[in-house]
Amino acid sequence: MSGHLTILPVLLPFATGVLLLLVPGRSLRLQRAIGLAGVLLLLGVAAALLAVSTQGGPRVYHLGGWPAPFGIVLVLDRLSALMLALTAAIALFSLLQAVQGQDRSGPLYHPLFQLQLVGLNGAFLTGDLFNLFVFFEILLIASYCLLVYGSTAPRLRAGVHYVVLNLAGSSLFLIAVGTLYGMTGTLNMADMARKVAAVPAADVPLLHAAALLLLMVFALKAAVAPLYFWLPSAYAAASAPVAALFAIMTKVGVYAIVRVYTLVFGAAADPALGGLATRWLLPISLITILLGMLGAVGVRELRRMQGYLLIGSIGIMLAPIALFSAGGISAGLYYLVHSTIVMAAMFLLSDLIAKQRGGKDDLLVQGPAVTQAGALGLLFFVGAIAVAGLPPFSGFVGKALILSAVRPTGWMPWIWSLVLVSGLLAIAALSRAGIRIFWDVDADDAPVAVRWRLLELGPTVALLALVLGITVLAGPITLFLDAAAEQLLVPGEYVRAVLGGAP
Amino acid sequence: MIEMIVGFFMIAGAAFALIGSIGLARLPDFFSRLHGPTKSTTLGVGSMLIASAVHFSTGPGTSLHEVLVTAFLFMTAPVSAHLLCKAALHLRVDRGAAGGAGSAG
Amino acid sequence: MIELASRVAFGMMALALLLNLWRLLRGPGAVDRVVALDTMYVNTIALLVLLGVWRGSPLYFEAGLVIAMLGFVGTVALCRFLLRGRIVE
Amino acid sequence: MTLFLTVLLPFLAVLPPLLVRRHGDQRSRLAGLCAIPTAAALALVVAAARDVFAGAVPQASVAWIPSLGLHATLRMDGYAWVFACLVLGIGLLILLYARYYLSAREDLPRFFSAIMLFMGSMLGLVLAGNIILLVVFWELTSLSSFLLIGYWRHDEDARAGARMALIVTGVGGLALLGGVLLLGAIAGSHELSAVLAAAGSVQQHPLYVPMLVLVLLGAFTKSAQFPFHFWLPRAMAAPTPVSAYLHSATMVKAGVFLLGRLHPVLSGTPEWFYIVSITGMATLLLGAYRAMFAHDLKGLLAFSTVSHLGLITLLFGFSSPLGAVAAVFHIMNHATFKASLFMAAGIIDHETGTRDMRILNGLWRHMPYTTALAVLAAAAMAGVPLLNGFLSKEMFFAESLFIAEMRGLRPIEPVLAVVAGIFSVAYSLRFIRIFFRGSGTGMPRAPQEPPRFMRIPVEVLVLVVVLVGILPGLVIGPSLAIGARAVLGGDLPYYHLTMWHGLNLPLLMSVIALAGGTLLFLVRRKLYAVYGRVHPPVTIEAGYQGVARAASAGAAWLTGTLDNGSLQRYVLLLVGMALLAGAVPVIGRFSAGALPRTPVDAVTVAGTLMLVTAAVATAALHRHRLVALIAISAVGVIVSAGFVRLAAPDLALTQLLVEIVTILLVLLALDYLPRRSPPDTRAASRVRDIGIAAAAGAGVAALAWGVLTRPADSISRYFIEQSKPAGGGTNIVNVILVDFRGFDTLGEIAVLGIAALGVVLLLSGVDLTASRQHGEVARDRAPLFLTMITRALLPFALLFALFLLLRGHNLPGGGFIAGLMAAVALILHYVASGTHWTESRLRLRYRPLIAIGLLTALATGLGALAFGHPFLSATFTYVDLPGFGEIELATALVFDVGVFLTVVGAVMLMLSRLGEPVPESPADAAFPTEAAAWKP
Amino acid sequence: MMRLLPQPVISAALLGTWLLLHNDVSALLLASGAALAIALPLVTHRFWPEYPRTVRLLPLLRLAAIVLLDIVVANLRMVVLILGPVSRLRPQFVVVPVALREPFAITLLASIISLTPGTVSVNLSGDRRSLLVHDLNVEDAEAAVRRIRQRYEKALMEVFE
Amino acid sequence: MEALMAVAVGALVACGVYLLLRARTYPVILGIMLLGYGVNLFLVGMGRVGAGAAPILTEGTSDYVDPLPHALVLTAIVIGFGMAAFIVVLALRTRIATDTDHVDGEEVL
Ligand code: NA
Ligand code: NA
Repeated sequence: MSGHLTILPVLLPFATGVLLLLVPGRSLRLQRAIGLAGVLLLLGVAAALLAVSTQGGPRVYHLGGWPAPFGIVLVLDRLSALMLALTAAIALFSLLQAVQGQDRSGPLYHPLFQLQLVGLNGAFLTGDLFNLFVFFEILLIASYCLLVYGSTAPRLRAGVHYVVLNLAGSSLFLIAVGTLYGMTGTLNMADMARKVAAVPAADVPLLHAAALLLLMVFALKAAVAPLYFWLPSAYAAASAPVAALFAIMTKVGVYAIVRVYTLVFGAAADPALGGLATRWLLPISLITILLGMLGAVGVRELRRMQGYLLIGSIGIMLAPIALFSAGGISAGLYYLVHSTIVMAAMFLLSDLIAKQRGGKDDLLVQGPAVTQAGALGLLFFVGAIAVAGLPPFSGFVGKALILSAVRPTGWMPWIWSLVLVSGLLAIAALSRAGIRIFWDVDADDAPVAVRWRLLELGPTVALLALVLGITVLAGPITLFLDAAAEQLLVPGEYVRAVLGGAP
Repeated sequence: MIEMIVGFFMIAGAAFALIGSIGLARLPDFFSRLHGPTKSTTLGVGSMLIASAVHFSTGPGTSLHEVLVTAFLFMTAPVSAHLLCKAALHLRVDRGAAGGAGSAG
Repeated sequence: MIELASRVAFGMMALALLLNLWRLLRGPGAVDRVVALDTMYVNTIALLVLLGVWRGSPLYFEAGLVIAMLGFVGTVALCRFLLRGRIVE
Repeated sequence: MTLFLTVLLPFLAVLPPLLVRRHGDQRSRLAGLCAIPTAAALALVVAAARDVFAGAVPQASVAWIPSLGLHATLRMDGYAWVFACLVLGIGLLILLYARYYLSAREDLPRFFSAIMLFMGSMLGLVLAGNIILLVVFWELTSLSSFLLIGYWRHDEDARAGARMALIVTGVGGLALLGGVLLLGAIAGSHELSAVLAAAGSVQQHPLYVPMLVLVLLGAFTKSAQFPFHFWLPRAMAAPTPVSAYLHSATMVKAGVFLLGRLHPVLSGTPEWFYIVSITGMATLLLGAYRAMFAHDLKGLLAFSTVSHLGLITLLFGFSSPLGAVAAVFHIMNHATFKASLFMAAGIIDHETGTRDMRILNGLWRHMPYTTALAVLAAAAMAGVPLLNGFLSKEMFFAESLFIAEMRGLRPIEPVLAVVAGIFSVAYSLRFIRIFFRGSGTGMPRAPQEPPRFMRIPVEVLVLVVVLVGILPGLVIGPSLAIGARAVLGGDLPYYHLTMWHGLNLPLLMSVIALAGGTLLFLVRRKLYAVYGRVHPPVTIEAGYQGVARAASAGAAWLTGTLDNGSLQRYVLLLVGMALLAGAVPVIGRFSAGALPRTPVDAVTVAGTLMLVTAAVATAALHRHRLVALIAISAVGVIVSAGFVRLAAPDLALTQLLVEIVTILLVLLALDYLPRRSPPDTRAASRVRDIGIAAAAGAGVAALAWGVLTRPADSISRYFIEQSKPAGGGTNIVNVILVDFRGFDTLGEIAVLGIAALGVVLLLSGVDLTASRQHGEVARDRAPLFLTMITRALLPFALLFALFLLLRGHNLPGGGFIAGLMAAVALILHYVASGTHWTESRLRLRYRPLIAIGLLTALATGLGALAFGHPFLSATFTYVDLPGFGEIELATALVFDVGVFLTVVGAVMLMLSRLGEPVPESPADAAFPTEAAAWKP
Repeated sequence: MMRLLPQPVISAALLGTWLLLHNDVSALLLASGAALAIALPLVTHRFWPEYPRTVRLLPLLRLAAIVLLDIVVANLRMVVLILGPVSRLRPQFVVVPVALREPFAITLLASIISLTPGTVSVNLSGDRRSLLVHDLNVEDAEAAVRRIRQRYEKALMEVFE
Repeated sequence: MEALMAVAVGALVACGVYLLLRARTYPVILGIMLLGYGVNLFLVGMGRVGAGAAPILTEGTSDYVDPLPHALVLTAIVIGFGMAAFIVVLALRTRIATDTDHVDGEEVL
């Protein structure tokens, strides 16, 4: 069975999801139990894969037994293992929150949740560009459903934007993949890497265009400027557990950027192709930092603010990644892990807070005292520190890693300025929010009678504990990430693992 | 000889289709225009199918599956025509209601 | 012989389809457009069969059969929409 | 490890206060709870004195993030020891003081928790042996300061002050982070000991100046140096114990602590000299000047603190050994007298109910003992002999003369130093005056001596002030020596700690300052009038406020303008970016390929023409929705025919069927949508959109042209060769779909299934009948001919579907096509005979059908695992059935059956849901909501 | 027998269709076709409750021949009408009384009318007793109605009633 | 032929994009569909459009068109259909919930 471990992250939620479709909707408890069991198992599988990924080179799974590049392959390397583990962890806490009651505002929550995981995990594993498209579509359609879950007007409104933009993005994806297939005659990314490296000069402009179109697709998913506008409304409208799960969704875009532009359009490619991601991605990610953080300062609702902070954090992680140096990728990935966890926590927390503010909800205005101001305030304080990149939490570590990773490059002044300014803006935004919510209390506004049980705070607390965990364990984690980055920057190993034979 | 037959039916089929389409294009009112397509449906497609059946029946084996197209087209085409008539009647009876979008052009 | 005949036939089919499209765009009423669309479907059957004969390939036959069997569904639905405002009740 | 324990101890008391049960008067309990670890930590520090005084530097280190050079290293040299004593010693006194200062009704756990968080952070800061770790603690002190300033959260000033302090010091901390990262990178290590040893290489480095600026930004913001001083007076909204502890004795000292800490490695360059000393001088003067005019008791003390911090900065800026000694000395002295002054101010506020110096009067009558203490401390602040402030100020005067001499005898420094001294004396006198003027009436409350134990901290500090002033060599000498030695990183300069140095220039300066100060005090009323007129209308603080407000408003404007909620804008951006991405690499470099062009024929030309026309018609007529639907259906037919032209029979079949279902779907929806779109509001945007769209079309066309004209070489040859021998089918496309790339297909049917679930989800709980548009409708619901033909057709359509399914592996067809076929045939019954009629006969539950379909496909794939093959490995065999001949059995067919079932289930589910508001089966009904809070 | 073969004519047609779809005849096809011809109506007969009780095959074949012949003839006549001057057309609605009672038979009648170029079944009255027909070129309305009734309706009666 | 193909694809994409930029859900849906046709044709074209038999193995034929794009397009059609179904229903559901079919869920003038 261990030989098939690589495919389990796809099969397990798939089977669980389909099984859940057969469970009558009435037996919600059974659905919850099955769903949670599935995610727990998935977490175990992901942990095992994480361990496996550190042993030797990439592991390749030939679907249908067909040799690459003809069949579809799954490839497990450190990066994909990391993403799988992160996904499973976020999924667990999101689901734990959802089963507190938000899964009952409509049918089918649990199967959709599992199928969402299928899409995510498949995207992280596949070694085939068209198959990546297919998994993107799975995760998108599932995310459409989860986003509009409950069908409230704001969710539907946000849903229309999200769906239309992503459908346009999918068309773009197909055009890009089609062009790449037309030019290289293959879909397997490792094979494509070889073909791209050997492409005649006359074909470079077209490939270049295709590569950039693909970058735009990934940028849209990653919510990078100027393509992030779908995000704040979508995440603000989504139910909290869904928004928390979505914290991983933008990372699919980031992942795809890292994967494709190290492997296919990496150092081995024509110089015009090899450096294109840096040329485009760096300025864009810097603008993303600025606009995201300014957005956080400018908005008047807590949930939207988290959305903007998330956008800013995407810029922060992409800026070092865009250098495609080992240190940059490693630092960017650390920030990715940090941002995903802490933003998931903040989405959950924002909802917990807003629901204790009655009609004021998440509006950043004077309102009633938050019913459990002590506990929620403490959690908010911790989360805000982490988000803003202040010590002692992982945001600080991540920013420090980024700053020191980009130091030897000419981009340093820009990246440093923006990363540091992002901290200022985040502090400004979050302190304003915290003060408005927890300190600026209208004594005439009666507190609402909503009190959270410990269980309902649990996932948030656990996610913040995880933030602490990745801070304390930053040493081993950065070692792992350094190795992951090295692995990414030597794509020959990946190519050999997939295609076999000499490079 | 076979080729002649095939060629003849090909052209006949296309001609009937064309004539039907001309009828659809040039006749003055809806109900009159509706008669055009029946030509395409019947002899247009029919002749073409004969051409096909003859063509694919040369050599080993015979080809008769063309009959199916005719059979099913004969089942379904009148239903289309019938519903179109009903719709036309309806729209003419009360313009502006359900026909609001319909009368646009 | 077949080559020549098919050329002529193709030309006539093309013209027929163009005329259908003309009626589809010209209207004037919705029903006129629907008739045009319906006729296009039917003429497409003829075109597919013609193409099959010309290429000597039976592979396109089923496409024609699909239209013959289910091509009217679109027309039915459109008419029903015009008649009743909704197609399923 | 003792070091770790020392730092850990205060942190241990962070959470317990929050967990203490809240009833009764908790003050003693909480203060005691916090005092225990504080005292223990202090004991540990004191116990370390022997080693430290002997010149040892205890150090402990644990690896944390090696790749970052961040280790949890603690290190206690003399400088750190001195500060640790200050932090813990004054901390202990503050705890005692706060026990009496705070009211029992307040939210005390929060206060004590934050105080202990601060204490631990500050202790960590001073003991940090790794400069990144130092930043960690640095920012933690800012955060705890934020919590403490905003402790009285109902007070608008407290909230604003807290936020301002956090932003200013927090930003400084970020700059500092940048600075120390650079410093560490230059020095080759972030370990303090290594950094301190790398002075030479650091100062030569091209990045020295940026690094210095970043580090100094951190230090200056923290220590409220000009032009970042304004946050400190605002921080006075905090409870007085906080002001005494954080905002005079310790936290604000972190900046100057850092100047001293990095003195060996950073100082001595012209950049250091000018930036640090000018900043220090400006702050010194500004603070003193502003203190002169403050009417709030704590405000006066705050500006005085600013001024004294400027003094210390200036001393470090001098870069001279003696300057450093003086700086360290003044840090210690200021901490003691200023903390005691704040405590006294707190007592006064506490007792009288006001801090307004215009109201306070005659306090000595009611609280003579407190008056004595306060006056002594204020005298130290003024630099009166016999008190510690005099000594360090004397050193400062001496050093200013020395520096002036070094720089060529232009006495700028000494003159300015004396000016500052004059102001300092004057504002100290203003402070003292409140005790003695007037009769002690007219204040909100009649004051009396505070509780006994509240005075003890003041007494202790004032005792130190006096003892140091009289017996400096004995009391403070050794501590100063070890502290200063660490700052200098080597030998101490010669200095003599004594009250009396004989008649010299510094003494003269002191005398001038005292006399001048007294004079200034006497003419203060005239100065107030002048001040009122000349005080700049735009202060730095107002500038900060203005910038902050503008930034906030600007951010809100920018965000609102960019993110205006308009999808059209977002799509435009996406298309625009794609255009850019597609065009930039190609423009000027585009070349068509060498592939010989394929000849065209009349039908293809006509077809293309029709396609273009129909597409344009769809776009042009989109406002007439039904017409646009008919036009787009024509596009669909033409595309299907196009697939035939391109020799893609499977695609043609699929497209035709999808087309039919799509018409049904859109018509179903159109019932609930307006039949027409309103006109576009602006012609200009329509023209722009046409331009963008044309460009996009041209771009894709060019891309297509570029690829189409190039020779191809693809992996497809393998599929053509292996389809039959390895895949067991002659329909290569189908073999690819169910075998070579079956994983894609599994994903694809999953998408379809999920989409159907999404439709269920969207339509659950909505009453479609209520929402549909009502118009005049024809009476005939189920036209006879339609129903008859539909019913007669069904078995044949299903037979055809099965035919296509079974042969799909070898000829055009397959699960998807067959599934659509069957679904359309069934849906037709919904159209012809109605939902009720159909569903009473068709007892299919679509959702389980989807599940079974997906499971079938999944199980087919999993079957291979049992035989040790990878997921989705297919197999086939030929069986000879006697009398019937050879037939092929392939697992691919089972997989395709899964596809078939999923497609039927999904399509039926979607379309049937849209048709009629079927009474929801309990399974699909929304669950009753338990908690009202979860209501969306 | 009825249980196994609820709609025998359909079953026969299905078998025929199966063979035609494959465009081939073999033992395997006959067997599988027979199986499907039995199985499918078992599933689908519920959807056709008004399945005609009696269907006489010989009259049916005769009718089919007549109709096919008429279609060819009518087509040729129509060529002149469509391509000729529009002003010569005399389109008219005519009402055809319907004596048939079997719903499927009425449907077939209407279909035959529509399939014959020149006439289209427009509407069936609510009581199913008269059929509105549009005739592209009417010279004698009564003759047209008579022709339909005698040539098709009678034949249909023989088949179904 | 290559040029015709490019023109067809370009026209479909252009019309699709134009409709995608409209303010009402219905034209946007049509735009997505047109875009889908364009993209699918584009993908088929990536196997080139020269002569070649349909990719069904037949005795005596060796020159087949590239089958892989056909498989990809089939997948794309199915996915596109699922997506279209979803957005159609989303559009009508949003109309019901917000009382407008403006893509922004509120009447913007
Ligand atoms: Na959200
Ligand atoms: Na996200």
